[in-house]
Amino acid sequence: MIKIFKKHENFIYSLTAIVLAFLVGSVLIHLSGFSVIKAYSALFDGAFGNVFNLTQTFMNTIPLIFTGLAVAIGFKSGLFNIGGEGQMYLGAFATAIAAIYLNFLPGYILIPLVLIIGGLAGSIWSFLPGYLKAKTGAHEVVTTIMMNYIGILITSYLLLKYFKENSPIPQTVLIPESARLPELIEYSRLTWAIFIAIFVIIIIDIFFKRTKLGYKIQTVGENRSAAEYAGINSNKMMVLSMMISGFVAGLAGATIVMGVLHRFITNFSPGYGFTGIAVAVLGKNKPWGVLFAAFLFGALQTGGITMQLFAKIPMDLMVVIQGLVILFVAAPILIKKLLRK
Amino acid sequence: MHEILDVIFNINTFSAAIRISVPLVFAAIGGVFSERAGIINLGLEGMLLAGAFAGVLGSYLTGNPYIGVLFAIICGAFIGFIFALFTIKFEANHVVAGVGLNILLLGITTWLMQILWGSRGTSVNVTGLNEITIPVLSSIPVLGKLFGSHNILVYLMFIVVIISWIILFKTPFGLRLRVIGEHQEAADTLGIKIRKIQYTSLIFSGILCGLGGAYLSLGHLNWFSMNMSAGRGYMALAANIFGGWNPLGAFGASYLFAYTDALQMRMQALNLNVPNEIIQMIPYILTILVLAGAMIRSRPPAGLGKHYKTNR
Amino acid sequence: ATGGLGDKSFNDAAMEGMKMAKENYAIEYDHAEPSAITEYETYLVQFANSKKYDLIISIGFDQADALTKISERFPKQNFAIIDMVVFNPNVASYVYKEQERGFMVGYASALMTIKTDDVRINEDKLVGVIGGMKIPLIDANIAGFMSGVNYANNGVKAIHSYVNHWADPAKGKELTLSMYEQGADIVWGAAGRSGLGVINAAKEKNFYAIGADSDQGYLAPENVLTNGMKRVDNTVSIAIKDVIDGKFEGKIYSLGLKEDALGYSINLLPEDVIKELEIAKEKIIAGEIVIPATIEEVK
Amino acid sequence: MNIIEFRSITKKFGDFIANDKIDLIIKKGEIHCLLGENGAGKTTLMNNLFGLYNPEEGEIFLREKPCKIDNPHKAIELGLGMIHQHFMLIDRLTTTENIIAGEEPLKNGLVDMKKAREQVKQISDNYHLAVKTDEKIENISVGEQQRVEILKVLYRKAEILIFDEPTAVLTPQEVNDLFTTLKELKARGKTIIFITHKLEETMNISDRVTVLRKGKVIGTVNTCDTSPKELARMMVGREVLLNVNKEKCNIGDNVLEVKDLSLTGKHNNLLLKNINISIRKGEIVGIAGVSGNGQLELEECIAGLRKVTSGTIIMNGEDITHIPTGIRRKRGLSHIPSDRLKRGLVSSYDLAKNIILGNQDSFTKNGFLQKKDINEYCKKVMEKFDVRCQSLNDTVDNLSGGNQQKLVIGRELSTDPKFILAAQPTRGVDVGAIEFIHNNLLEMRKKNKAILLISAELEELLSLADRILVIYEGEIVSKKNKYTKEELGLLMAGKKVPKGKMKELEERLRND
Ligand SMILES: Nc1ncnc2c1ncn2[C@@H]1O[C@H](COP(=O)(O)OP(=O)(O)OP(=O)(O)O)[C@@H](O)[C@H]1O
Ligand SMILES: Nc1ncnc2c1ncn2[C@@H]1O[C@H](COP(=O)(O)OP(=O)(O)OP(=O)(O)O)[C@@H](O)[C@H]1O
Ligand SMILES: [Mg+2]
Ligand SMILES: [Mg+2]
Repeated sequence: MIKIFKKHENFIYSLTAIVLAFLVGSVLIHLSGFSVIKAYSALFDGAFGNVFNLTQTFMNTIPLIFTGLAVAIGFKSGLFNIGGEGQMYLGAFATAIAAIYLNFLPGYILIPLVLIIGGLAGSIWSFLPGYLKAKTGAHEVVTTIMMNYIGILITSYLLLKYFKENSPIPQTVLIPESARLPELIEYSRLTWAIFIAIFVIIIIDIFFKRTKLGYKIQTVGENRSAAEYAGINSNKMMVLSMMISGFVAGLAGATIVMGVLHRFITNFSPGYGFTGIAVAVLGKNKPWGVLFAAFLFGALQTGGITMQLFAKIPMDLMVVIQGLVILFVAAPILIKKLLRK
Repeated sequence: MHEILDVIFNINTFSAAIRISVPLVFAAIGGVFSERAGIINLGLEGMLLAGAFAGVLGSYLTGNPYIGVLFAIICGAFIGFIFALFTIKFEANHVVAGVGLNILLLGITTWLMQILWGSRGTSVNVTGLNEITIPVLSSIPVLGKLFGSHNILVYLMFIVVIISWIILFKTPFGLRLRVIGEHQEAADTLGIKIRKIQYTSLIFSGILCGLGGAYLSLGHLNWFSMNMSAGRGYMALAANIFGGWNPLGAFGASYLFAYTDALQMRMQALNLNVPNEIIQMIPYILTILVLAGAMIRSRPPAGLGKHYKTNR
Repeated sequence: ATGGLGDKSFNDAAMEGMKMAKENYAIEYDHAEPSAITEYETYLVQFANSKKYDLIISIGFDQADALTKISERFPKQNFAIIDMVVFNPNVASYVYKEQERGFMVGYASALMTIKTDDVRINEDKLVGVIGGMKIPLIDANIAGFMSGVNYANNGVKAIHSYVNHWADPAKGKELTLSMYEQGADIVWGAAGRSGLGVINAAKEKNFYAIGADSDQGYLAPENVLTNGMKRVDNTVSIAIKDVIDGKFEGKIYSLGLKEDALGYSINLLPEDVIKELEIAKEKIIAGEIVIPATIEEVK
Repeated sequence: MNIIEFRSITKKFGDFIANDKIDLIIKKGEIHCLLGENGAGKTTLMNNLFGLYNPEEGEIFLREKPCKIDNPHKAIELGLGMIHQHFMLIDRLTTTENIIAGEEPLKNGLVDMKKAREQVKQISDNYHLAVKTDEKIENISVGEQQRVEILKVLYRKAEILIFDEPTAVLTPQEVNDLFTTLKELKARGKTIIFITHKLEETMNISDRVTVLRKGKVIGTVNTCDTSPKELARMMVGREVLLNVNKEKCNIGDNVLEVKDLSLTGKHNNLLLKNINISIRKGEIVGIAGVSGNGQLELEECIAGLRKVTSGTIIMNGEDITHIPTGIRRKRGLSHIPSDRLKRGLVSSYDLAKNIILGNQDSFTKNGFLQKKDINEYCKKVMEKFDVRCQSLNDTVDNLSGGNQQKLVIGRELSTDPKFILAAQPTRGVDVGAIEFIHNNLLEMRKKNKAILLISAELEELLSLADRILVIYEGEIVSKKNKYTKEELGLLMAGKKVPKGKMKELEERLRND
C-alpha cells in the first residue's frame, strides 16, 4: 500500500488537488444559491455523459495538447515560450492558405503536407524570439508576447488584403474536402487530429527520452554551462527548441483549421496559447502529463457548457474551478499538509 | 511626412502616454518588487483585474471613489498575500501559481459581477476619480499640459516610481530585499528575516497592482468591464524585465510601450498609405528592436524562481 | 458574439429583444454565451438535441458555419441567424445593410461639426469613427460613415481607426481622445464593449459621441449626439413572433433603412439636421444614393 | 568557562543521521579545531549551532545557559558568527553592502552608506583585513572575499567565530595572514571554532581538536598531546599514506602546445598574457596559482569554452584554436572541470545520463541514444572508479561530493583521451578520495597520456607534477621542475624570491 502510494505520489497529490478545487468550487456554487449536486452532475454529464459529449471533450482537448506541448518543449531548453498564441495563428493561417491553393493534390498528400506547412509557419514565428535570445540575450518572455500581437495582426492583414472570402466575414473560403481531417464519429468534429496529437506526444516523449538531439536540448535547459562543457552548442539548441515548440503550436492551429473550422477565421482562438502554459506546468512539462492536463481542461470546458445550459450555473464558476485546480496542483506541499491531518 | 513628425513630437502624444502608462507602471513596479524577492510574477494580470474590480465595488458601495481605491489596495494586498502563501509557504511553481491566479481572478470577478450587477460584461457606472488641477504647475506651458491636471492615481504613480526606487536602493528593506532575490541562503545567514520581507514585498506588489487596476476602472473609466486588464499585466511583466528589474527602468519601459501605443493610435487616423495593421504593430515591433538592439543586458535576480528550504 | 453581453449595444440589444418577446408573447427562453468559435456547434447541438425549443437564434456572423451544419442535421428545427446568411430552408437569415446607418450618422456628423456655436463643437471640420477590429462588417459601417460625410460636401473630413479589441474600453477611450486631440469633435464608436470608452471620452471632454446599435443616449445625455441604430431587438422579437404566428420562413431578410431595422435616433440632433437626414434617407430607400460597403470604394 | 556545550545533539536528513548524539565542549577564548572527512557532519553541527538547522534531539548550552537557537538572527544576537564553507556573498553587491545587509547604519530611515563605509574601514584596519569598500564581490579575489566574510561577522560584534574550511581556497601566504588574524582575535578574547581537513593547519593553530567521523564524535584531544598521524587515523579509521608513489616515466612527443595565448576581458583588461605551455606524452605539467589569477580562463580557453584573443593552441600537431569544444573532445581532449556542479554534471540527471555528457555522440546510433550500451558502460565506469550509489537511476544531486567527483573523473579518464585537462581534481574531497584520484592520474601518466594539472593545492602539485608553472595575474611568472613549498607560495602570491633566500632554497632542494 505504502509502496504504491510512494510510486504514484505525485499523481495522488494532483488528484487530491483537483478534488480540493472542486470542494472549494462547491462552496462557491452553494453560496450563489445553486444546487451543488445538480451542478456537478451536469458538469460530469456534459463532459462524459454520452458519446457526443465525450467527443466534444476530446475536441476541446486537442488544441490544448498542442499548445501545452509547445510550452513544455520550450521549458525543456529553459525557455519560456508565451508565444504559442501567435505561433498558432500563423500555423492556422498558413494551413488554410496552403490547403486552398494546393487543392489539386490528393488528400493523402495534401493532409500531411498542409499539416507540415502549418507547423513550419509556427516554427518561423518562433524562430525570431529564439534567435534573439541566443544572439543578443533579448528575454524571450518579452519578445514572444510582442510576437503574439504582431502575429495576430499580420494574419488579419494578409487575410483581408489577399485571401478573404467574398462575404462580410473575416475568413478564408472553405478548404477543400481533401484537406479536411476525417471525422471519427459523424457530426462530432472529433477527427483524426486526436491521433495526430497522440502521435506527437509519443514523438516528443521519445525525442526527449531517447534521441541525442533531445538529450542535448534538455541538457541546455538543465545546465547551460554543463552543456557547453559537453560541446553542445547551446545557442543552436535554444533556437532549435523554440522552433520545435513553434512547430507544435503551429499544429494546434493547423488541426483546428483542418478538423474543426475548415477555414481560417480571425479571432478563432479563445486563448489556447495562454491556457497551454497552465496545461504544460500542470502536466509537469512531461508529454503524457500534458495529455492528462489538457484532458482535464477540455472536460471542464465542455462540461461547463451543459452546466451553464441546463443547470443555469454561470460558466464563470467553471473558470474559477479551473483556476483553483491549477493553484492547488501547483502546491503539493499544501496538499501534503492537508493529507497528513 | 511632417504629419507623422507632428504626432511624434506632439505634446498630446506624450500626455496621452502618461495616461496609458499608469496601469502598466504600477503593475510593472509590482513585478519589480515581486521578482526582487525572488518570486516570478505572472499573476500581475489577475491582480490588475482584481484591483479594477475592487475599486469599482468600493465606489459602488460607498459612492466614494477614494474608498474604492482603498478597496483596491486592500484587495491587492490580500491577493499579494495569497500569492506569497502559495509560492513561498506551499512552494508552488511560481509560473503555475501565477497562471492559476489569473484564471481564478478572471472567473471570480466575472462571477461576482453577475451576482452584484446581473451582467457578465459591464458593471453599473460608479463615481470615478476626479482630475485634480495643480494650480501653478498647470499654467506652465509644456509641463502644465503634461502634468498639470490628472487624477490622484497619476500623481501617485510618479511618487510610487520615486519612492520605490528609494526603497529598493536606499533603505535597509531594499538592501535586504536585493540580497534575498539574489541568494536566500546568504540572506538567512545574515540574520535577515527572509519570509517577513518576502511577504511584505509581495503584498506591496499586490497593492501596486491594485492601484493600477483602480486606475483602469476608476481613474480612466468609471465602471468595471469583464477582463478589462486585457493583457496589460503581461505587458507589465515585459516592462519589468525590459526595465532591468528596476523601478525607474520599469517606468521607462512602460512609458515606451504607452508612448508607442499613443503614437500608433494617432497615426491610424492620419489616413497614411500604410496598412492599418502595420501601424498597429508599431509598439510591438519597436519593443523587439529596442530590446535586441539596445544591448540592455541586465541579469535577472540570481535567485529568481527558486525555493529555499530551511532545515528548521 | 464579439464583445459579449454587457456591451450595452449589439449583444445586449439581442437580449433585449428576447425579453420583449417574453413580455409580449409570453414565451420562455434560455440563452448561452459561448466563449470560443469552436463551441458554437456544441451549443447548437445541445439546444437542438433537447427538442425543447421552437426557435434557436444565433447572434453574430461567426456562427454561420456552425449553423449551416447544424441546420442541415436538424431539418425540423427552426433557426435564425443575425448578421449572416445561411442558405437552408429552416434558417431565417437577417442581415443588415450596415453602410446605410453608417451613412446616416456620418452625414449627421458632417452637418453638425460646422455648427460652431455649440460648445461641444470646435472649429475643425473633422469627425471620426472607431471600429472594434478591422473586419468587413465594421468596415461597411465605416465606409457608410465616410460616404455620409462626403455626401454633405461641406469640407468636412472623416478619420477612422481601430481598437483591435472588442472589450477594452480603456483603449477605446484613449483612441477617442486621440481623435479629439486631432480635431474631431464627433466620434462614432462601432466597437462592442470598447465603444463604451468612446462615450466616456466624449462625456469627459464634452464633445459628441455617437452610439451604436441601441440607443446609448442614457450613458451621457449631453454628449451622445445620436446612435447608429441597429434594431437587433426588434429583429429578434419579430423572428420570434413569426414562429408563434406560424409565419416562419427560411429566407434571407436583408434589412436596412427601409425596414426601419437600421437608422439613427434623434437624441440631440437639431431639427434642420433631422430634416436633411430624412431627405437623404428617402433617397437611399429610393435607390438614388448608392453607398459602397468597403473603405477602398469610398476612397 | 564552557562557552558552548553541545549535549547529545542529533540531526537527521530523512533517514540519514548526519549528527549522532554529539557531545562537545568549547571553552572560552580557545581555538578549537573540528576535523573530519567529507560528510562527517562538521558543517551540519555548526549549522545547528548557528540556527540554520534545528536539531531533532539534544540541547545547546551557551555561556552555561540552555539556549534554543532557532534562527540565525537569534544566533547573531547571541554573539555567534559563522564564515561559511561556501561563501554567502552576493556577487552584484559591493563589499560594504554585503557586510552591512541586515544590520545597516541608518540616517533618516535610509541606509547611511558613508557611515557604513567608515565602520567597515575601521574594523578592517583594526584587524588588518584589507578590502576595497566599494568594489562588487564579482570583481574581487577569493582571498578578499573571505576577508569580507570575516568582516561580516566582526561587524556584527561576534564573540564566537566559526570558520568552516576557510583555508581551502587560500595560498600559503594568505593562510599565514589568516592565522595571524585568528591569533589576534583570540588575543582579544574571542572564541574560535575552526573546521578543516588539513592536519598541518590543525597542529599549527589550534588549542584543542575534536575529530568527527560518520556523524559521531571520535574524541577530543589537546593539540600539544597529539600528532598528524594519530589525527589521520582518528579521521579515517585506518592508516593513511600521506605520500604518493611516483614512478619514472618515458616522456614522448609534444601533445599540447599553447603559444602566446592572450585573453582580454569585457573591460579590455588582460586576463591572460602570452601564455606558453607545452606538454609531452607521459608528463604531468602543473599550473600553480591562487584562484582568480587566470587559471579558470586558461582552463576554459584550452577546453574551447572561451574564445582566445590571440595566440594558438595546438593538440597533436593540429591547430585547435578555433575548433569548438565538441570537436576537441573528439580529437582526444578530456576535461575534469574545476567546478563539477556548474560544468561537469547535470545534477538533475541520473548517473547514466551524466556518464555520456560530452560523449553523447559515441552512444548514438541513427540519432537515438543506445540505452543498453550506456547502462553497461556506466556500470563499468562506476565499478572501476568506485562511485558509490544506490542505483544507476539515482540523480547526481543525491551523491556525496566525493562520489560526484569520482563520477566526473571516471567519465573523463575512461574515454582513452590523448590529453587530460585536470582542473582542481580534488577540490573539497577527503583524504581517502584524494588518494584514489591521485593514483588514477598517475595511472594515466603511466599510460603515456599528457596531463595538465591546474591546482591550488601545493602538496598535490609537488607530489604529482613533473614540471610546475606558476601563474600570477594572468602571466606565467615561473617555470621549473622543482620547487619548495615556500618558494611556490611566494611566487603564487606574486612576490619575487629574494636573491639570498633563493640560494638557500636551492641548497635545501639539493639536500632533499
Ligand atoms: N540539507 C541536507 N539534506 C540532506 N543531507 C544533507 C544535507 N546537508 C548535509 N547532508 C548530509 O549530511 C552529511 C554531513 O554533511 P556535512 O556537510 O555536515 O559534512 P562535512 O563534515 O561538513 O563535510 P565536508 O568536509 O565535505 O564539508 C553528509 O552526508 C551530507 O551529504
Ligand atoms: N542532499 C542529499 N539528499 C539526500 N541524500 C543525500 C544528500 N546528500 C548526501 N546524501 C547521501 O548521504 C550519503 C553520505 O554522503 P556524504 O557526503 O557524507 O558522503 P561521504 O561519506 O562524505 O563521501 P565522499 O567522501 O565521497 O564525499 C550519500 O550516500 C548520499 O547519497
Ligand atoms: Mg560532503
Ligand atoms: Mg562542510
